[in-house]
Amino acid sequence: MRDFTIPKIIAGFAILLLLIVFPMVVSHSFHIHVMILVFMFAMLGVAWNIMGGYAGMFSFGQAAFFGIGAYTSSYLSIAYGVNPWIGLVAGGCAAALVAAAIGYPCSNLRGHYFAIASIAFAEIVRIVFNNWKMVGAAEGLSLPMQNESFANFLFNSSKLPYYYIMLAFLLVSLAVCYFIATSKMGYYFRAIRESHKIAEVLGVDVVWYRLMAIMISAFLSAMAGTFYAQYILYIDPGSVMLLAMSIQIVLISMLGGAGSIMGPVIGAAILVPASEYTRITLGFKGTGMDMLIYGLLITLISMYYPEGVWKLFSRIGRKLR
Amino acid sequence: MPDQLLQQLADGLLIGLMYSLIAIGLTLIWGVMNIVNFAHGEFLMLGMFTSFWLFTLYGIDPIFSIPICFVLMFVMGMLIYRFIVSKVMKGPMLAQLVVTFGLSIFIANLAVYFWTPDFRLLPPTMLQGTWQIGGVALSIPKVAASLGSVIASVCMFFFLKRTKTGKAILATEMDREAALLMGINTERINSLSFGIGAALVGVAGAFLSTYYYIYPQVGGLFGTIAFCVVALGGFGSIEGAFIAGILVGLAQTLGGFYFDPSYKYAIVFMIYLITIWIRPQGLMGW
Amino acid sequence: MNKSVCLKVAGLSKRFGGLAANNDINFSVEEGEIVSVIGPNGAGKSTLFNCVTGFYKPDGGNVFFYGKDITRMRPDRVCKLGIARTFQIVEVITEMTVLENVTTGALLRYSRTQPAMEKAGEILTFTGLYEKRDFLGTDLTIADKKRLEVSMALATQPRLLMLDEAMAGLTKVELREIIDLFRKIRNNGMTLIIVEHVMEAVMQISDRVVVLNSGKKIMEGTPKEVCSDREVIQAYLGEKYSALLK
Amino acid sequence: MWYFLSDEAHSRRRIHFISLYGTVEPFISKLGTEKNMSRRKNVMASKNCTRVLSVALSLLLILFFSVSAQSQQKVIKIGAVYPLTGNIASTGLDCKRGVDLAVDIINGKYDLDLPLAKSAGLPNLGGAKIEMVYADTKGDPKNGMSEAERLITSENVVAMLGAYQSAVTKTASQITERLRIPYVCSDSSSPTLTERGFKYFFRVSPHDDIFARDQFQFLKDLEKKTGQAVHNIAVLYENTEFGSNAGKAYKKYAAEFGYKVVADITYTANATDVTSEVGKLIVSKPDVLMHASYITDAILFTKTFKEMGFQPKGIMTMAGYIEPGYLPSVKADGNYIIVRSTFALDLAKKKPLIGKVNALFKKKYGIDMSENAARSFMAPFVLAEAINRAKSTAPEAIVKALHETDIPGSQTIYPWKGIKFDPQTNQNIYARGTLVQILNQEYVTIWPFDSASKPVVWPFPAWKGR
Repeated sequence: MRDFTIPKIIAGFAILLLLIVFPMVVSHSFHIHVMILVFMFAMLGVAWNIMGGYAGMFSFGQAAFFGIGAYTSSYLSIAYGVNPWIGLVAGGCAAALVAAAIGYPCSNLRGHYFAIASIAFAEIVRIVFNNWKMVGAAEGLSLPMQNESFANFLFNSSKLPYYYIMLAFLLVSLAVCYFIATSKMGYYFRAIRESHKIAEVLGVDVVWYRLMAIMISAFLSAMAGTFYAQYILYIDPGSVMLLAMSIQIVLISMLGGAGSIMGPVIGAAILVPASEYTRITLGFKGTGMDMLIYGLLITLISMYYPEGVWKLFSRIGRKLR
Repeated sequence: MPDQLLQQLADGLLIGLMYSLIAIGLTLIWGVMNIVNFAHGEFLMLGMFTSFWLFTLYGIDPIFSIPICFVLMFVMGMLIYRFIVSKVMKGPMLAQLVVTFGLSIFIANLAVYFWTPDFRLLPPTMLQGTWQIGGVALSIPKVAASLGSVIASVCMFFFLKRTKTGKAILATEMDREAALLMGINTERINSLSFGIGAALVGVAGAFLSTYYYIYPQVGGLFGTIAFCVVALGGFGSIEGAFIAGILVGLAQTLGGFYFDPSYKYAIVFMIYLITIWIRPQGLMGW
Repeated sequence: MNKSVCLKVAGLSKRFGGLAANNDINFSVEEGEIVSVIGPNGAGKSTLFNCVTGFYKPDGGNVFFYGKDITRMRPDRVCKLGIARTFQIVEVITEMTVLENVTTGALLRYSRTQPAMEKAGEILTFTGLYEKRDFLGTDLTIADKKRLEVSMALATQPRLLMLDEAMAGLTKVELREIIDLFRKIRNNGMTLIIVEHVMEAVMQISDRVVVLNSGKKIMEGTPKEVCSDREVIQAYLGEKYSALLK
Repeated sequence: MWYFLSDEAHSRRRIHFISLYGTVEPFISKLGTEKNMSRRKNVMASKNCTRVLSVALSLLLILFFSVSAQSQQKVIKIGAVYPLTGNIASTGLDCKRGVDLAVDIINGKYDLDLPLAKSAGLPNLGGAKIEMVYADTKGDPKNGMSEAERLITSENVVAMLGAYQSAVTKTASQITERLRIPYVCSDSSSPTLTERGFKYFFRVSPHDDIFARDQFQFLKDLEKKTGQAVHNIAVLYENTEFGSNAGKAYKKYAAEFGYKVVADITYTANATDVTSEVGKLIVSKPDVLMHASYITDAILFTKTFKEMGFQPKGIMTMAGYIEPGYLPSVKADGNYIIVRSTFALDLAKKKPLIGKVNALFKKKYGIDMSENAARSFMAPFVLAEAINRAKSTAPEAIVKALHETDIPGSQTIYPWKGIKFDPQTNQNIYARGTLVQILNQEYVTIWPFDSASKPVVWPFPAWKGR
């Protein structure tokens, strides 16, 4: 899978440099907020891609792992004063455990069946958290405004630290995805995506690798959840575990190009700003115009660019070469 | 206490049959084209609005507007298939899943744009009031809806099993290539099934509008539950969807009454997951 | 017995509802041998394959591989032990290149992709597909796909290779090539079990032939013995014709 | 710089589409010049290319960016966040109507006994006009936060109001507290909002705790006046931020006033069917039902109560039952249900101001003023009056003025003594709820008895009788 030729690496670093410089140049904190959302959804897209794009497990319940990550770290820091960075890891493990609990029974489900099962699973998690008094049920949890510091993973004077942390998280998940894609696991995931039969004949323990796919994906999604909790300082089931968020994550990966490393990042870079800015310019008239355009955009893209934008670039790239 | 049990069973059956009516259309589309129609909830909403406008503008009672709903939604379903869904059939599975999501967001917000997000409810129509049968109160519109559901299921069952086109649909459902070899124009079958599927859920919408409030986002939860009913019943099987609908309705009311109302839908989804774990192809699927 | 028994099938039976696809089948295969399994359609050949490789759970009897009981084992474990197989309807990974397909197979024995890829390269040169290594699975002809499937099986470095109608639908030239390939594989010390309908290929290449008919083993022996056996001819050509042959 | 004037007929506000040319150009040329500093010769060439590039870029981005670069010195911008799309959109739009009417009255000259009604704009600030900048939260706390931040940092509003949903107000007010911008809320009723010790957050309307206490106070007054005692209470609420807080308040005051809670039921909001909940209610045989829900479930429960013949002595409710969409949907089935409210049209007999304001509302929107619109109506007045008194838009000055706010009850459209904020919690101490009963499809004030326009119909007549 040696598609990383030299020009691509240079382009990658150039973009990275631009991203690092961006917040210093643009002063409006709203644009930084949008970029943070882009990074967060890109990370969620990459996490989904490991499971959906590579292993062919189309999960429509990613928000459940995101929510579990957010709730675990928040609850630990509120009730037991656990440092959010430890909460981050705890949240990841909790989400991975829950992922295994649901992954195992659904290990033989494929395609649509798996998608619907993941929706049902995520709805159960949302309903349970919605009624679980210990974690604030429907009222949600608000994190106390402790003193600002990197150790507490809390900054309220400016968004810059959040921006760079989220960028770092995204790079970590891209590294994990790259490592998986080019390693034994990546090959086995793609064999499983093709068909369980072929994978089994080649000696792949399908159940184990599917579990690995869903657990890694859950861990990374939970990390993004913890970041969200530390960034927004208030979480409730309605904002971190909704089916609409899971769908947006799937759209991002599909629009960008499922099954490619950079696909979800491109998808997030297009979809998140589009929905944020259309909401500002058209949203406040209350005619739902922005969502109308959003829905139309999704339908047209899945009709005309089903493999996603990234594959489009690489196909053009291949033609030029 | 016992009459409450009867009441819950009755209402469970009534809401269950409504789920069946919604699910039959979905299972047809899913079975024939192996496409999950995530816009099914929005089709339901369109059916409700159609019967609402037919009543408020032309004074046609929802019961009489059902055939009109059927035809209108049938045509809409065919159009949607031809211009949108057919383009995605050959694409990757992910695109098939996502295109109907885009459609559902588009349709819901089109309704918001034209009919404002306000809540509407049909004033008491010809069918209203409740029957008191031995301590059990049955609301007449719900009973009518259940009858409609039974009739629709029976008609669909015989249509598929007895008529020529019905058999063609079943053949396409089982093996598309074989059906092609047998000279079945699968493209026509696809648009036909999409049309019938949309029409059926349009009829469900017409019945539902007699006792439930109408607003653009009403399709959401009904749609999600319909997916579980279809997957529980087994894809493409009308009888499966019918039985699974009733099971889900009963699980919801009894679970809510005896266990805890706020976990109502969690129970429904849990039953679905357990069944799928034991029998991945659902109750009646192959 | 100078050579150890590679595979022993003892009393294997498998029913699908009323139909006894396999009924009390016994036979064994020595190391380094080529055994063919022949019989009319529906004789239970593929079922036998699937029971041995764990895709079906047999209803009765046992399967031993070098003495180890693998009757109830999952397909991927069976493959790890050293039994590789191909399918009647050829199955390759369409979204991967030929090289990647074979590398996936090789990864069973390696932890890192680099050595696995080198091994895959060797196997592709051995099976003559090296020039087409960058082709996508979908862009291959049937013959190449079958050859790719065999290469993927070989990549898992098995000790027993089971081929399910690997020669069906090939032209004369392709047939000869694939027979040479099988002979080359056998000379490397591999044991082969072939399910086949193409009689002249079976007769040329196999050391012993097992004949199945409606789930039962009706005959076992060298190709010459099997050809002249009345019951085999009757099974294939039906009573009317076999009477003419007398 | 371009001004792109939108010609939307009904929206008087101009939408400022400012070409990003202004902000992007330096960004690009600075980059350009830095790189080519050493090679003086082709700096000119790169200058032209960056100019062409930035024009193209700004034309592309004009669709996406709406940054109002320059505010007229005569306009005071106030931010407002409401759920203008999504499930609660109809209620969000209703609040917006109330706020828009208030701003019209402040900016224009109206012969109304309301603060700053008679003068055009804010006299102490040279007649400066109030301009509302709206943002759509879609009912999501995340959007509430990001929109609040956007309005403050890029639209540079001097104060904020809104949100209707308590969860969204909670996150939005976290931002205004951090950026030290006053936030006057008059439509979110969760008690926790004013218990966080925020310095910049003020609430005009009563919160659910007060409403709950009022409902039990009504039961006590009813017992004293008519001798009809009540013992068992059933508490029913949806599992949302609003619902669970209201439920807690109900249970707290039920114990305080000595009533027995026979049923404590939470249910999933926006349900497809509520027969199991009503079944549980029937089995618990309560004298009075206390129900807190938004409009969708209010409609569904009303119909199911009728269907299953649920027959308590009284049904007392919150929120959903007084939203504008409720009565037109349920019509006669809503009769005799008691709802907490801060505004009722029938008070116009005792307070002509209400009638006049409602007439203005009807002229502008064609429908009567609803309770939501009325609740949101007051916030702009409180803010404008405070800014006017502070003679400046500096946040600290506005907050000081808000602490000294003392608007008499006569200058409000509510049956309160007035508006004065508690120094610690910034909650309006005079805010009290009233109880209205739906009598032949109209909201009629029935409690407190002294300001009631009709005696309460108690107990709840049988469904069949109607």
